[in-house]
Order: sequence, then structure tokens, then C-alpha cells
Amino acid sequence: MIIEIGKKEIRDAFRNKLFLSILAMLLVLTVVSIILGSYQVKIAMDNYNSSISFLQSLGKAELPPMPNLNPISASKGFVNYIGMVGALMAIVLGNTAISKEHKNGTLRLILSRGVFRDTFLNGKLLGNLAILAGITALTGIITFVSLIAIGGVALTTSDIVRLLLFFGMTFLYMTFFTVLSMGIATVSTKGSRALLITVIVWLVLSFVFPQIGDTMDMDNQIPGGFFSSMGMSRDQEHQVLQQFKFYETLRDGVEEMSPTKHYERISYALLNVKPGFEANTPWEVVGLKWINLIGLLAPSAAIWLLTYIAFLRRENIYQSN
Amino acid sequence: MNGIMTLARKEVKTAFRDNIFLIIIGLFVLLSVISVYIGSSTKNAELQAYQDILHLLKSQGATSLPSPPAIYPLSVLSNIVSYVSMIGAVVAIFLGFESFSGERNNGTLKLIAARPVYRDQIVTGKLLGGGMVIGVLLGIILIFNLALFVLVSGMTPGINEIIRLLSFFLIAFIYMMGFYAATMYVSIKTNDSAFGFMLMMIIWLTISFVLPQLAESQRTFAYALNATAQTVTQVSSDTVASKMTELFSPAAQFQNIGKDLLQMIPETSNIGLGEVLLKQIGAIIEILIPGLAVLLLSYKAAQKEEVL
Amino acid sequence: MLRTENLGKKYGDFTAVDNLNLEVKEGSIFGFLGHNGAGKTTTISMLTTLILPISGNANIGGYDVVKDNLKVRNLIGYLPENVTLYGDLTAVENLRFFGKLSGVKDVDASIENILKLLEFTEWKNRKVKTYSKGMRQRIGIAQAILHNPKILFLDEPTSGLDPQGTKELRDILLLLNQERGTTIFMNTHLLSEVTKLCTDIGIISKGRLLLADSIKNIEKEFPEEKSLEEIYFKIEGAKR
Amino acid sequence: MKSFKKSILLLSLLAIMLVSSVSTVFAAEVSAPEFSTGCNLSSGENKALSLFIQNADVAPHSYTLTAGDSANSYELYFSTNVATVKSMTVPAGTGNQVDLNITLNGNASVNEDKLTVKAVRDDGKENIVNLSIIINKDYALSVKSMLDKINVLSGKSADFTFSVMNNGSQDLNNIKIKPELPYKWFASQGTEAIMNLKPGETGTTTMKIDVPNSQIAGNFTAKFTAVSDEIGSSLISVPVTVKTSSNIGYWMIGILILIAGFTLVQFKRHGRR
Repeated sequence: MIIEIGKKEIRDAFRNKLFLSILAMLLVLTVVSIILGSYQVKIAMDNYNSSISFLQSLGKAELPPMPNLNPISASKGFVNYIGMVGALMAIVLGNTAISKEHKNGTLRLILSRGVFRDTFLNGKLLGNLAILAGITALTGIITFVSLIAIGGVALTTSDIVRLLLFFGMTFLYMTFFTVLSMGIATVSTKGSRALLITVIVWLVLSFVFPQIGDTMDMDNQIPGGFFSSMGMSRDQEHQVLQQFKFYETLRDGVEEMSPTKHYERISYALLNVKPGFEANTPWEVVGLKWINLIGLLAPSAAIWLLTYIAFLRRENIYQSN
Repeated sequence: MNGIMTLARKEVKTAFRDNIFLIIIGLFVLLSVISVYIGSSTKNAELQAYQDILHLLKSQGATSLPSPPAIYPLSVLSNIVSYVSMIGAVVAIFLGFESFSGERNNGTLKLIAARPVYRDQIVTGKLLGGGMVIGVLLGIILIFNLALFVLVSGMTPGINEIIRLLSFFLIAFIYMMGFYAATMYVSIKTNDSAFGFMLMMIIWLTISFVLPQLAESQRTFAYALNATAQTVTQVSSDTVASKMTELFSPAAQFQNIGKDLLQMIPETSNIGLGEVLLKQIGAIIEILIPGLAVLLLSYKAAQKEEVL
Repeated sequence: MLRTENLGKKYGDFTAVDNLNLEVKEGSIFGFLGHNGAGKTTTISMLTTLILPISGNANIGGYDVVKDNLKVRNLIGYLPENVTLYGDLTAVENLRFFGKLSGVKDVDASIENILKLLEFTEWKNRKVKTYSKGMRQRIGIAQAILHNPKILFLDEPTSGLDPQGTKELRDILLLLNQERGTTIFMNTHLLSEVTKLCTDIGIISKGRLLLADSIKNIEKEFPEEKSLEEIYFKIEGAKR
Repeated sequence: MKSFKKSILLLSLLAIMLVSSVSTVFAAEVSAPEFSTGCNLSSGENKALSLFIQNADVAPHSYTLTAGDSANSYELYFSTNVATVKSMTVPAGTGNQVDLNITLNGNASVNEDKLTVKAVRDDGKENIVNLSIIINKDYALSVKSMLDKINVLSGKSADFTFSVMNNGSQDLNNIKIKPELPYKWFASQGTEAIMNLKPGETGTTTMKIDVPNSQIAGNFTAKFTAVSDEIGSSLISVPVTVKTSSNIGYWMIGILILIAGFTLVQFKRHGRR
């Protein structure tokens, strides 16, 4: 039963123009960012190697570390695009999954056929997750192929595991927005309103919260950094920061509420975009960043359970607008 | 003219009755207030730190004291630039995405068209109505910000600052109206308001984030290259590639103007308003042109029969 | 009051209205009959200046619907099918908006009058989205007659209404016709509607006018048919 | 980008400090191999020597710089301001300054060393300057962290213990540990602790470092030097792994379990439908 509903979801999605156009855009962006990234990796690699040999020829022993030149950081741009376009696509997918049934009145037809409501929801989720998984896999393949073909780099096992884990996170991130969107569409009676609300929630989670976090970082307020522009000593810096302790706590709390931030943090760590994780094995990175993994998983699960309850208890789900 | 005003007033009224729209407005105002508050606190801390340093030096008997940090009052408000370019655009989209398709679904578009008003007047009325809402919104933010600015930082803005601030809000208005006009055009063309909305969201994402991101990645790339070789050659921060990419993004242009107007860049902080505007004339035109183009297209599209 | 000559409209290859010749006398209630897709709504849209005919012409109260569209719009009231109005505005606000668009001088007084006439004063300050279908239809009528039009166009006015609502609507229309002398032009596919309300009818099928006359004349013309329903099916059947 | 800028700033400060403390040597058009005084160098110490390249020719020339022929092993590189250079172009009739940066690697085998600096002009002309380098064995200070690696939770503090050794032949006074910490980290205790060490003596000191609440999990390095009145030690890096305090994670899991329980109750009470 679940499988049948899931299959129908997949068929439906590939007839949804909006979904298809966003998907196309996402794929184009993936290709562009990966190709650009691969080229940058290639050029930067060449450049680094020549500058290293130059420094060695000078007898300099302390060589500069490779600054973000690891091959897998080519996916960095991809993190941002998934954060925006991928989330939007997931929202469209989840919203249409529910709202089209309302609109066409097919919800009555399905639920009068001996399908439990939870089975119905599970089938929908399964179908949509399958689509997301397919998209993730596709972008993953594009990344691998272009890294090897264009970047011309040999990936180590660790690199491959890191990339695979990163695509896993991407899947989880998109899943969150699909679940959120399905949840809101289930609770709301009007499909287009539900879409609006979901988009607002997305805006708040993905842009507003991180932006507040940035704004609340004092050092971000002045180009070049506040403390260094004032020539402040570390003691003074600490004193000033002590005064803003409440800020700092608030700022953390705000950022912790954003799945986008969690996704970004764990992805940057996995992709070595942020320095400090080069020496760790992929699994150690996940271990260090487990909070972010939970931050991606727990909200999805919680929203899904709440959706169950809402759907189970509702009597007016058949209304068409 | 009367008809246009009636239409415009109705737009304003329905906008402020819509709960979701009110939430967004609330968010917008709240964010700008928070940002000013933080900006002001930072400036205060900065001044405080300067006083501390002075005190320390005097106690050590130093005779040459450092000059006070160059504080440009308006840079306190600088976070507004990113909020307007981000949420401001979304507000404009929310305002406009049902302007025609919604009325079409209600059947009210037919009712209006059967009254003694011309179709272009309907478009003008809606544009005016949207303009009034956006104007009111920016006005609220302006007042809030000014009040908070004076309250928290204790500085009083001079004539020069006020003129700069006003011209920034004027450009913000033009920027948001551009988005509103584009959304209205999409709304005229499509029946499915959800589709139109998502389409505009994608366009917004592209010009506000994707393109600047591409430009940025080109820029940091050029920088990373130099850092590796440990040769700090003076690279102009704009590479050709990044400049080209930004050309397609009114959002980036808007931010550039905003940074100049709100004294975020020391070099342009003290030059006259006219000079700033002259320097950014290309950017201003770039913000203006797409909006005007879609507006004309809207007038044309509204004449068609299928519009109803 | 209303006259069309060879009025025609095509959408691509599809002929929606084909050489329509109609005349509606002042003070009559004209029922425009036809099944779904016959061209009723297209006709009403041309008459209310919403779309342009590709051939022929039509005039209302002596004004051409294409050349003098603004003058025509002043003469007519129009209620399309399934209008929900502005849900977030109250009845009064909706009416004030449409009244002002029609250039009504003392809007508030006219609204007061209309609402009294329609016995709606009780709910006038509630948001329209809280109304039932019947109430909404009444406000729909109110906006259409607010500016005291000479002729009122109604597109399937009773669709979706319950019998009670249908009867109320009928009473309102009769009242309007008798007290203000408003000419009424209404599209419908419900025969029962026509018999109870109309003085004249036109029957349209596939864009062609099959018959247009007063009910009295039609009954004379078809003596052996007992009801309008039979007459309708006979004409429909004969042309098919 | 910010850290990059910061490090540039730091480097330039360092350069200015070094330049002001060192004598200047001229590399003129003279090809004669003469000795110039170089510098006093302690082990682990960075010094920069300013050299001038004078182009007396009527055409601009590019000079390729090399340094070598020394008994001890040094880390050497040339720089202008803070950028590393291997060659430089000097306009006709003018001179350009270039800094030679020297650090002693390991222990010195000879105490009086020489260094040959060669500037090869693009037309093949060679200028050679011989610098004398005197290794100062009186003062030598080294610092070691007792732990190779430190783990700490964000929002908590960690103790760093160091052993400081006087390897020289003179007393060292007022030895302090100077930290270089990541952004927003702060040494709350131990910065003021002072040690005096006799030659060959080893002392230990502890420093408490607060890691801010806002620090997200990851690997960082904290850098330290020991500084006495007489001399500074070389910089040591201690890797620090920050783990996020688990509270937020447990909260999230707790709420999830709560919701799951609630869902279960709902299903039990109302059944599936």
C-alpha cells in the first residue's frame, strides 16, 4: 500500500512543472559550481605546488599549509546552493504532495479505500524521499565525475567517504524542508497559504536567524574586525565581550534553531572548507559535529510525528480550499 | 484619477488586513530595529574603548594622543542595507504575487473591469497601492531607526546624514518597487498564484544570492591564489569575472549604493551626496531599468483579454 | 435597451459566439438559456465590455460596447459566476470600493439603502470571508446595483445556492425589476429559474442563437408542449 | 579572510619590530668578498637583516637573490615588507631594501658562522656579501606543552601545563608564558605567573584557558611562547579539540522522545483511521 502511494508520488512529481524547473536550476547550479570549483582546485593546486617548490628553493623549512586546496572543497558552492535552491525545491515537493490531493478532491477517494491515514502519510513521505534521494545521488555523481575529469585529482578513500557523508547530510537537509512543508500543508486547509507559510518559515530559518547571528557578532560590525581596528588588547577585548555575554548566548541560541546553520557547519567540516578538520577521519568529524547531525534529524522527526497527530485528529481535511 | 486612488487605497487596506503579510512586515521592522540596536551598542563600546585607551595613555604621561576613531554616524544603520535587499524584496513579492491572479480567482477582476475604469488604470492603481504600502513600511522603518539611533547612540544626525539616509530610503523604495512590478507582471501572466510566487522567489534567490555568490567565489579564489604564494600583490578586490557576474544582480548593485550612502566605506563617507550618486549612477540605472521594463510589459499584458 | 447585430467571437479556431442577433427591451427580465459551453458567458463578457467581439456590434442604452465602453460601464451592473469578493474586507468596505470605482456620489448613503433593501444591515461589518454562499451572493448583487445601473448582468446567479437562497435571490431580482425598473439579463442553465422569473428568453447552443422571444409568444408558438422544458428540448433536438 | 588579514597585520608588526633592531648591510656594486657584521642569533630566535640592493646602472635590472654557505642550518628567506621574494627589479640609479629572515634550525654546530648572500643581476653580474653570524649560547629558552593534545567542551576551560627550560648559560628572569589564542578565547589564569630559572633548570607553569560558549566544535591550535627579560623561546602549537557541550543535543533528543510518546498515546487512544 505504502509502495503504491509512493510510486504515485514519484510519477506525479515529474509532471509538476514548478518542481521540474527548480530541479533543472539546481542541476545547472551544481554543474556550474562544481566545474568552477574543479577548475579552481586544479589551478590552485598547480599554483600551490609551484610556490612550495619556490619556497623550498629558498631554504624555507616552514612551508605554508595548503589553504583550502583539498579537492573536495570544490563542492563548497554547492552547500550554499542546496541551502537555498534545494530547500525551495524540497518545499515545493512537500507542499504539492499534500495540497494537490486537497485541490483535486482525491483525498476522499484515497481515504475511502481502506487506507489508514498514517499509511497515506508514510506513502507520501516515502515517495518524496525517494525523489530527494535520487536527486542527491544524481548531483553526487556529477560531482565525482567532474572532480575527476576536470579537476584531475585522485580522491583518497577518506575524501570519498567525506563526500558521501556530505551528500547524506544534503539529503537530510532537504528532507527536513519536505517534511516541514508536508506538515504545514496537512495542518493548513488552503494549499497556497500553506506554501506561503512554509516559505516564511524557511526564510526565517535560513536567512533571518543566521543573519541575526552575524549581526550580533560584534566583530562583524566593522570591516576588518572591530577589535583589531581599535587596536585593543586581548584583555580589553575580553572585557568588552563580557559585557555582551547575554548577546553571545542569545546569538548561539538563535543560530542553533536554524537547520541551515547545522547543515552548513557539518558540511563545511566534512568538506574541509573550515580549517581544523584535515587531520580527522570522516567519522571523527561526524562525531565532533554530532550536535549538528541531531539538529538536522530531530526536527524532521518531531515535525513528522506532529503531522501524524494533526492528520489523525482532523475532521475537516476534506475541504477543498 | 479617482478610480486609480480608489484602487490604490483598496490595495493598502487588503494588504494590512492580511495576517501573513503583517507577520512579514513585523519581521522586517523587528529585524531592522534589532540591527540598529546592535550597531549602536557596538559604536558605544567602540567609543568606550577609545576613552579607556586615552585614559591609560594620559596616566602614563603620553603627550601625543591618538585621534578619536572616525565614527560615521550612519554606519550604525548599515545592517539595513542587507535587510532591505533581502527581506525588502520578499515583502515586495508577497505584496504583489496575488495582485492579479488573486483577483482573477475571486472574480473581482471582472467586477473592476466592468466598472468605468481603463485597464491601464487598474495597473497604475495597483502600482500606486503597492507603492503606498512599501512607502509606509519604509517610513516606519526610517522613523524607528532614527529614533533608536538617537536614543541608543546618543548622536544627533546632521543635515548631511539625514539627506543621505533619505536618499538611501528612496533608492530602497525604487529597488522594492522593481520587485513589486516584476511580481505584478508575473501575476498578470499566470493563473496559478502559487506558481507565480515560487517563480519570483527563484528569481529573487538568483539575483540576491546565487549571482553574488558566484562573484564572491571568483573573488576569494583570486585572493586565495595570492595568499598561497605568500605574495601580497595589491589585487583589486574586483576581478573581471566577479564584476561581470555582479552586473546581472540588482541586489548587489543596491548593496553597493547602500554601502556608499550609509558611510560604510571610509573613502566615500565624507564626499557629497551628489558625488556618491554620480559615482553609482550606473548602479542606480541598473536598479531602475528592469522595474520600468516589467512595468511597461504589465501595461501591455493587462490590455489582453485573457487577463480576466 | 440592448441590441446586438451579428455579434461574434472566436478563440483560435473555436467559434464561441456566432452572429448573435439579440434584443432585450427595457424593463424586461431576459433569461439566456443554454447548456455549459454554449457561449453564454462569452456573450455576457462582450456585453459587459470585458472582451472584444471580432465581428458585429452591440449597443447598450444607445452606446456601442467597444467604442463607448466607459459609458456602457456606467449603465451596467454585473455579477459574474462564483465571485468571492475581497475576503479580508467587510461587506461595507467591499461595497464602498466598487461604488467609488463606479463614481457613486454619496457612497455611504447608497450602501445603507441597498443593505436595507437586501436586509443585510446586521452583518455588514463582518469580513466577507466569514459569509455563507448565499450571503456572499447578496453582497454580489449589492455591488452590482449600487450605482443604480439601467441593466444588470448576472452569470449563473443561483449556482451553488440552496433552495432558500435561490428563492431569496429571485425575490430580490423581482423587487429590483419592479421598483427600479432595472432591466435584467441573466445567464442560466436552469429551466425552472427561467419560468419563475423571466419575461423573455433566448436559447443559445454552440454559439448560435436558436430562439429569442417573450415567454408568452413562445407558449403560443408551441401549443402542444406542456412546459418550457419540453419546448427547450424540442428546439435543441431539432437543431442538433 | 579575516584571519588572513589578521595574520598579515601580525606579520607586518613583527617585521617592523625586527627591522628596527638590526643593523643594515649594503650590497653595493662592489664584487669584493668582504665580511660585514651580521647579527647575534640565539637558537629559536627570528632575525631580519636589512640589505640594500643598489642599481648604479643606467638600465633597470632584476636581481636574483640566494643565501647559503653556512656551517649551521638556518631557515632563510628574503622578503620585502611581508611578502616573500626570490628576485626583485630595481629601477636605474636607485636602491631597494630587502630583508633576509634568519632562524636557526636545531642546535648550532659552530658559534661563529658566516653566511654568503648572492645577488645575481639579470646580465650575469654577481654581487656577494658575506655576513658574520654569532650564535649566542648565553641565553636559550625552550617551552614544551606537557600534553600533546587537549580536549575541551565549549563554554568550559582547559588547563595547559608547560615545562620551561633554561638551555643557556645565564640566568633567565621574569619568564612568562604568552598565549596566542583563537578568536574570543581567553587566558583566565596563569598569564601573570613569573618564573626565574638558573641555567639548566626546568620549571612548570599552568595556564587556564576559557573557551567561549559560542565556539563551535572543531580542531584549533593555541600557540604559546615563553618570554623572559632577556630572550623569547620559539613558538609552540598545541592542538585543541573543542567538543560542543551536549546539552542542546540532549534537549533536542528529549523533546523528540516526548513528542514520540505523545504520538504513541494519541494512536493508542484514538486508534488508526
